[in-house]
Amino acid sequence: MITAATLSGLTGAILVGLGLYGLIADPRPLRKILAFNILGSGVFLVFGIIARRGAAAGFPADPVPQAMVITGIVVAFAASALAIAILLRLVSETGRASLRPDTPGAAQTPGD
Amino acid sequence: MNALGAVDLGLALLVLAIAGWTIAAREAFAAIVGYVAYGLLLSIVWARLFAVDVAMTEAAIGGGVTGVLLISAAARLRQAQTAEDERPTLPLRLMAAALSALAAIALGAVILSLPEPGPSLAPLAAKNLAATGVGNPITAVLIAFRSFDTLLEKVVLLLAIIGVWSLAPDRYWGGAPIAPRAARPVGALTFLAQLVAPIGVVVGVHMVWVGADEPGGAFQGGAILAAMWMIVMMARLSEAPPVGAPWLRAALVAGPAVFLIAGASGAVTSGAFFALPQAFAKPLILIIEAFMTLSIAVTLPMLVAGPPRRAPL
Amino acid sequence: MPGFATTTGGVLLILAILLPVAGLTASLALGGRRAEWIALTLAPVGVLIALAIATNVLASGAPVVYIVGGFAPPLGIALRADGFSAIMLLTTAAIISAACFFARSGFATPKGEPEARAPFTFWTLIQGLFAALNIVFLSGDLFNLFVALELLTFAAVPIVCLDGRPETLVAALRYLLFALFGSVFYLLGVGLIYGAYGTLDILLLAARVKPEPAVYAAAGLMTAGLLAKTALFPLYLWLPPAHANAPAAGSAVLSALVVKAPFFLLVRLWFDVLPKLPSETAMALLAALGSAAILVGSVLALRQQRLKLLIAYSTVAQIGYLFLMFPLALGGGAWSMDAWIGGVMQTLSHAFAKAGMFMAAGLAAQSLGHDRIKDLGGLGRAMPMTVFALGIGGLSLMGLPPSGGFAAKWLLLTASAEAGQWVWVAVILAGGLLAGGYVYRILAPALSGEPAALNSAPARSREAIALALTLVALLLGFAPQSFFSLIEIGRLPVVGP
Amino acid sequence: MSGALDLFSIAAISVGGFFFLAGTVGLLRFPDPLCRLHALTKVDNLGLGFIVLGLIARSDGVFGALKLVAIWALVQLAGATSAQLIARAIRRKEQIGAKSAGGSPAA
Amino acid sequence: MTEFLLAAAGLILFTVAVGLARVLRGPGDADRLMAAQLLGTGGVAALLIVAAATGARGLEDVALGLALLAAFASVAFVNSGAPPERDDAPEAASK
Repeated sequence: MITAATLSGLTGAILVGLGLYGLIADPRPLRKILAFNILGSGVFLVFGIIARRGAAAGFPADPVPQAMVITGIVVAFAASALAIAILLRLVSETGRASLRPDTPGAAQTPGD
Repeated sequence: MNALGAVDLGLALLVLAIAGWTIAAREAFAAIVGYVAYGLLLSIVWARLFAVDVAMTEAAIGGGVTGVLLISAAARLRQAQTAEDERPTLPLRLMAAALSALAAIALGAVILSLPEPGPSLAPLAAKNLAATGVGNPITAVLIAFRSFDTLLEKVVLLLAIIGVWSLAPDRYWGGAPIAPRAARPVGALTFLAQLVAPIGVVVGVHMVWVGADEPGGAFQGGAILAAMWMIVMMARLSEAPPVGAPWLRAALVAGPAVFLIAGASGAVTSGAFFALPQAFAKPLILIIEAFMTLSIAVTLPMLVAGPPRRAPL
Repeated sequence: MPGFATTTGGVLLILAILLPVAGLTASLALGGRRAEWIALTLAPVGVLIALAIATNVLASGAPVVYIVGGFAPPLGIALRADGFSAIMLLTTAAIISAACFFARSGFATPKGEPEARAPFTFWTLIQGLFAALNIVFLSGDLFNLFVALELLTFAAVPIVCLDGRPETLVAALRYLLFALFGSVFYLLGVGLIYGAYGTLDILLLAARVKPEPAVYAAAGLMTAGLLAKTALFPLYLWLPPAHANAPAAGSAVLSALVVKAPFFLLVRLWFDVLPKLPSETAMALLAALGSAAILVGSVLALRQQRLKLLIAYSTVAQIGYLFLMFPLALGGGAWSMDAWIGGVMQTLSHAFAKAGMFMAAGLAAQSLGHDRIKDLGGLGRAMPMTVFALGIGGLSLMGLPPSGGFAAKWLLLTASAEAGQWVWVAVILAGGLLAGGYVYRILAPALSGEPAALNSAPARSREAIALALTLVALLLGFAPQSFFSLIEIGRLPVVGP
Repeated sequence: MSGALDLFSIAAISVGGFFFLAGTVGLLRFPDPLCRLHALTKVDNLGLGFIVLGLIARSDGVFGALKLVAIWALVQLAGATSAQLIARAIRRKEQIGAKSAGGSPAA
Repeated sequence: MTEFLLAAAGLILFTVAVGLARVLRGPGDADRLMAAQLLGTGGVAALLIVAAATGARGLEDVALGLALLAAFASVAFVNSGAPPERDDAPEAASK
């Protein structure tokens, strides 16, 4: 019998696969950030099923992994915000949204 | 299979379909609409996993705030030359697909192999709940048992905001960001913001207040408040403050600072950093939550607003 | 069950973390000149705390423990400092302090001036790095370590693109994506471990872990994630542009310390959490990747045209050595202690040597206005102290006596020979020769020719800081016995599967 | 007593469900965007409205009922606003399209 | 009764899921947006029904949150249709 929790766990596993594919195969930075978010939510769902299986002591789920997911969601959002800020600056400097490291012109010497 | 099982199965398939769409869609906007719908569905899944606190967080942050962040980024990227031409070759994509499929299958198999019922800290959490004076075990984990994690996670948000700001050109430092907003004031939008924002503030504060005993808490309430500030800015009823504004800085650090002070006072009163004296545990937790809510409500919209884009006045 | 009460000196552990956290918070709130002063005050205090922790560990001969919030694991979080932690804390505090004082002239906010972007970012984030590194070395909880890794990423990435040039932005974005990918994989592994055992405390796990599917999967995921973050071959592509483009003080901290944090966690994972897992194949694989990193990194370093890029590629190679310790130290053979000390010694000597070399390279670049290797002629006459620092650091990278790098590589070499694993012997020797090649490529032009014309003379104090760091790498070769006993404290007895 | 209430709930929720169905069909089948938008607003006010009505009959206490009504009202507000905004966006796009095609802007 | 409620929730979810075909088909962003909006309303409805059926605490609050944020994405989308604002744009446009 597949329970709701197991189902979500398997959903999480497939989401991890989907996110991983997007992260590897899509060159567009914004889409990589999206894929990272999908990958992350898949991982959180795995925590969700683990919490649900830990239902005990009158709690419908183990609160510890659930609290970790809340922490994780906030951190993932902050990561997306930082990545997008870098991306937008890159676009405003070069007009290109690309991770290709080819540098236009000779690299200058960085000062410090 | 009963009706509930059918709902769950349908939900799972739906989540997967929309996630697949988000990854596969050609256009960025199409993918992001998919992602917003995905966040929404996910919060229903979380509700079904008896994780109401997570569902609230996911609804507000996963779908809502992240959605706005992505949408406004996509709008600003429209003019940019994309990396479309760098699309990897078919064999490479097939290899990536095979790798991802393998990872998903292996992970699925491992998840099925986990013990059922699983090991759990729920009994231990239940036993120690009394010491915290709160009734919501998630709040107890976040603010008492693993408060150290929670403090550090607030510091992550601070570092993120410093990082985002650091991407401004030098001449704009001290100036204000431009939050995503309408090109000019629109009647309908103004009306919506004026009506929804006060209700949202009440709901957000309510979520924090009941969060001690019922589902809810600083993150959920703070995220709702953040969303309300964003709606107000979208309607052009308010503007993002300059990054040097003292009140802004104070609001950003209020949560971690109060948390740190409370943690340090625990060392004096209860013999360990972050220990809460049993008699005052609940009021202390509420105070910490209140300041954390403030910080979250200010930090999230500022992260969405991005680096300063105007010269200081 | 050992270690579930706060020990004497335990409070130092939480102070080591909370002081930089408080400093960062205050710096963000107050801004400007005050951020700089807070950072410059708290970094040396951090050195004192690290010294006190090391003294405590050495005096008691056992790990120092602190239970955060009075809730013992598995519900709460414990901080734990063994000998390796203590020595890493000390290294971190010393290098962060050096970087802060080195960065003073570049990131000063003159009196009366308004807050500026780069100084504000640098002074706040360096404290963020300090806090994050200390948590990595102290925390005994796998999820807490996840948050620490995220802190590290968020503090390190903006430093890479502090000057906002397009290539630094690309480097920063690639770095961020790699790091996030690494964190998510690590987190997934953490979830599986929790699902199997219901705790994330390292000591509790060490007692409970059994070889079973969830553990194998978790070990694989966490290792892959951490390898991406530590830039081991073949996941090193993000590192050279990121490290070469940051400001010198930032490069020093990134190369010396930040990539060591995930390595440290790999050691924790395999030596403390999973020692019961049959892992010979996995360990051989790690060492094979390490060997590839040594060879590929060194060859790429040999081909670089820019000094900072060469030093960055040398980091790729030197990280490789760290992974040779896995198959050697984790076997319980007679040579395992040699390999362990060799690995720790490599971590330390590379940290000091590389920090000093990046600072020296930054000084050279600033004074010359470029860092093209072929145009370094006459640098030795013009900036002798800087070139001396590059030379001493290079000595340690090559593994020539009497440096710390020599001690490290010699110990790894003898351990490999004793274990009969001759492949690693060959790799270590080849790596030494290649390192000799790239260090020669720096020194040969630098030491030839008439004194170079400088745009600006370097500050003596900054040259002295760079030189002092590389001298520490050298002096590690003369480390006293108490140093070695410190490294061994708290090492869990290795048991066969 | 409870039987009658249950019956009422079932009826109201069924009607609400029907509106959801009708709205979805409209969204999929109607030829132009503005018609689809019209179908969508029907779901928001009638579909959710009847469901909330059906659930109020089962809710315990005034507070629970009020909460349900508040949720319905919020969705109304959001739906009406976004419908108006989307309609404006569609019209703007049509105008731009008409201009670029060389024709006169649609009234 | 519980069975009926759950069936109704499932049916509504299924219905709006079919509506999601509009996200896939488009053709315009506005159409995609409408489908997402429909999903939001359907989600609120389904959550409320499941809350009534299972008596789980707090689900109404999730629905309340979703209702509060219902217009959020649409507003951002419509706003983003306008040309992006230049950095350092003059203040004249606001207020």
